[in-house]
Amino acid sequence: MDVIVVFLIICGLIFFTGGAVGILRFPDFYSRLHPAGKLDTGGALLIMVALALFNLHHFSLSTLLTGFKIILIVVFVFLSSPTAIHGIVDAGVRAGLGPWTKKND
Amino acid sequence: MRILGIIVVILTGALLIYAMGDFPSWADPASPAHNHVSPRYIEKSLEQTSVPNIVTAVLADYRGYDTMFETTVVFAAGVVCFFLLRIPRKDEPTVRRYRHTLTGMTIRVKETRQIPPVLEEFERIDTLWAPHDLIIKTCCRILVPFLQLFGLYVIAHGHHSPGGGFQGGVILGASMILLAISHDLRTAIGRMSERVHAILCPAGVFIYAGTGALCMVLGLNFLDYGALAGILHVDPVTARSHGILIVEIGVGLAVMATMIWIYNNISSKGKYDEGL
Amino acid sequence: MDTFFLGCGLYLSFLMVLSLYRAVFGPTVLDRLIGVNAIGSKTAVLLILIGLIYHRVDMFVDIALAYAMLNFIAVLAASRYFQKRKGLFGE
Amino acid sequence: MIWQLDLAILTLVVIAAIGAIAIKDLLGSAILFGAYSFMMCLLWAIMGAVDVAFTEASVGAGVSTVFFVAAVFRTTRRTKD
Amino acid sequence: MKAQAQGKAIHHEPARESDSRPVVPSHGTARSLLSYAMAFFILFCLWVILSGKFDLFHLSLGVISCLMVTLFSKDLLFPEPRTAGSFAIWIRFIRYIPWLLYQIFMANLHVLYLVFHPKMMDLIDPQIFRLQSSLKGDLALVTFANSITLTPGTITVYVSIDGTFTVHALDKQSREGLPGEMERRIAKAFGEE
Repeated sequence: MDVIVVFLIICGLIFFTGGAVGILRFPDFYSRLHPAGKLDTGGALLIMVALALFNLHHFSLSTLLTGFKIILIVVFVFLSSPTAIHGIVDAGVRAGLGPWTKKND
Repeated sequence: MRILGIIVVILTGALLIYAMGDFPSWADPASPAHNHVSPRYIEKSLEQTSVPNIVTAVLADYRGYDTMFETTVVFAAGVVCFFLLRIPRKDEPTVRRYRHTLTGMTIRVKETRQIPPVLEEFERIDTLWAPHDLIIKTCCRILVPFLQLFGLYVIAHGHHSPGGGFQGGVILGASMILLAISHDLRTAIGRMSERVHAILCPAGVFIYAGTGALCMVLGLNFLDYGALAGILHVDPVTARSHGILIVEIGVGLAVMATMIWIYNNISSKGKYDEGL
Repeated sequence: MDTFFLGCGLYLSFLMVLSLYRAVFGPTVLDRLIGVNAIGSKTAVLLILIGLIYHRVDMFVDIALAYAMLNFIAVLAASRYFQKRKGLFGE
Repeated sequence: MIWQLDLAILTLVVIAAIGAIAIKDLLGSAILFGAYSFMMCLLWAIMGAVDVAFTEASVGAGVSTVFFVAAVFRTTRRTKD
Repeated sequence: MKAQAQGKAIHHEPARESDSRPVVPSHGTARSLLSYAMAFFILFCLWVILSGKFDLFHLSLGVISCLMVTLFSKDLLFPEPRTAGSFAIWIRFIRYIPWLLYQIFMANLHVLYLVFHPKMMDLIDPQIFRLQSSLKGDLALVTFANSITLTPGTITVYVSIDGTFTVHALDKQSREGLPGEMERRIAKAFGEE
């Protein structure tokens, strides 16, 4: 059980690392949104699931409900994160920010 | 001038860090803060009020006056925003914009004396053009009821978990603000009009103060909820717990209404027509 | 296991520094917004980790839930600003 | 009290606060103030003051940033400094 | 070309647009009651998960809160009463989720590879392109848009009313994957085949 939890958490941390490094490395605003939108969501999913599993060690009704609450956080993150990313990218387009392409490099 | 400022800041910081050495260390049982009333709260609050969360018991019962005037301060903030910003005279903008919902085209209506009739296919949009954003509208529409339920949960469970009137009220207010941001301000005002939230705000303060006054009428001190035992038909300890819940509901109403009031006034410059 | 969680928390706060770099030095305001959004998603995880270290998850999970919802509102409001006022390079 | 995590978060609080002051653009400053508020919430949570952390999370992260952005939206964005 | 597509959309649109408009007063009382009950049921499940206390006092508080929220904002949850009753959509939507999770995992690996690649600048080729989707309902369109945002190197920039998606793609490989299987699966989940 612990092995699964540790494995999932380490995977999630790798995803988070990718998100943070990607935000620093990518050339323009639009491509920075890709790691921020995807890798952070995926990392949050993996770590939350792992913590919910770890929480079930002492199995009882209250820990089960707490696990459900953690899963609920994941659901809300999955609903709100793409929407926030979409809002930011739409704002960028409306504000007139040109995307970085290979040609004008 | 800048260098002088930096020197003053560094000197003050050094003084503060020097003074920090005299602090008692963290969680020191001998420090003054842990010696006067804290042990009494920790030992007695569960048997006197039957509230597991000591912070809530202290906030709403032992220090009831404090919280009541905090609520009054929040209420005052709302009233101040209202009096500073609200423009009661209705001056209609000369240009109105409508969107045809089937095709997404926008129409400008200029300088008309009479307001065009409300049509099914047209919806009014703000003068600063905002796109018809399907994703944001749909997601926020689904999220708002859950946010409201969560706010009510936080208010109702102030006894057992962190939270209470202030936090729950802010979350409830945030749900209406989310509606105003994702759709537009007119939708949110149509759901909860200015009159409603202007009444709810003093009503929350009134519930708080009225509960205290009721206790006084029933023969005990102001805000001594044990007096409610006769009305609620429970023993005094449970009555104190219920009294705390009633007070928290009052705080929640006042904070929610104030948040919506301030947001509407700031974002529409007091005109209540177009928001952020 | 607590030590492992503590290490995870420290690592997450290190990643927050990287995101904060983008938030402080970002060329445009929207880059700052991305940085703050990334910090917000890490904060919710970190709160639950702290809860597990203190063995009181049931308390901290409420805060994390409130966080996941409210962070979203702030980001949405800031992006709404740009949809209405188009000046991006206002600095 | 976990002093390692406490120290790390405290450093972040200082960085975010200095950044929020140093930026000339008022909108960016408001956004960074939101990040500062995240860090303060974490700091309260580490100290064990759960109620204060909840208040900071709900007021600081969500609503106050929205108020700042709305105020900037209705006034001007440049500082005269 | 685009105007033509829009015109085509307009011609066969009014029939479906008029019943998927946001707030339309419903006349079928039974449908409306069913959607109220459904909203109340979902909210009460959420309350039980959140609360975790099963004594009478807290449950009655929960009933009162859920009734308040249901009366205040039921039309936000189910703008058209029809969707509340169709359990088939719920079940098919739940069956869509595991596939989506798998896709998200693969997408994350792909972006991770790009992020840590030393010659990242040569690999990526960001472009904005459009695609025409045949999905109809609002919820289906939003689900498709959010799935696009969550999966390989693509972000939805804008969705127009007639189902034209503007998508920002990170590289060539992710551009080719769309619309493809995802749209088919979503159409199946929402019963729009």
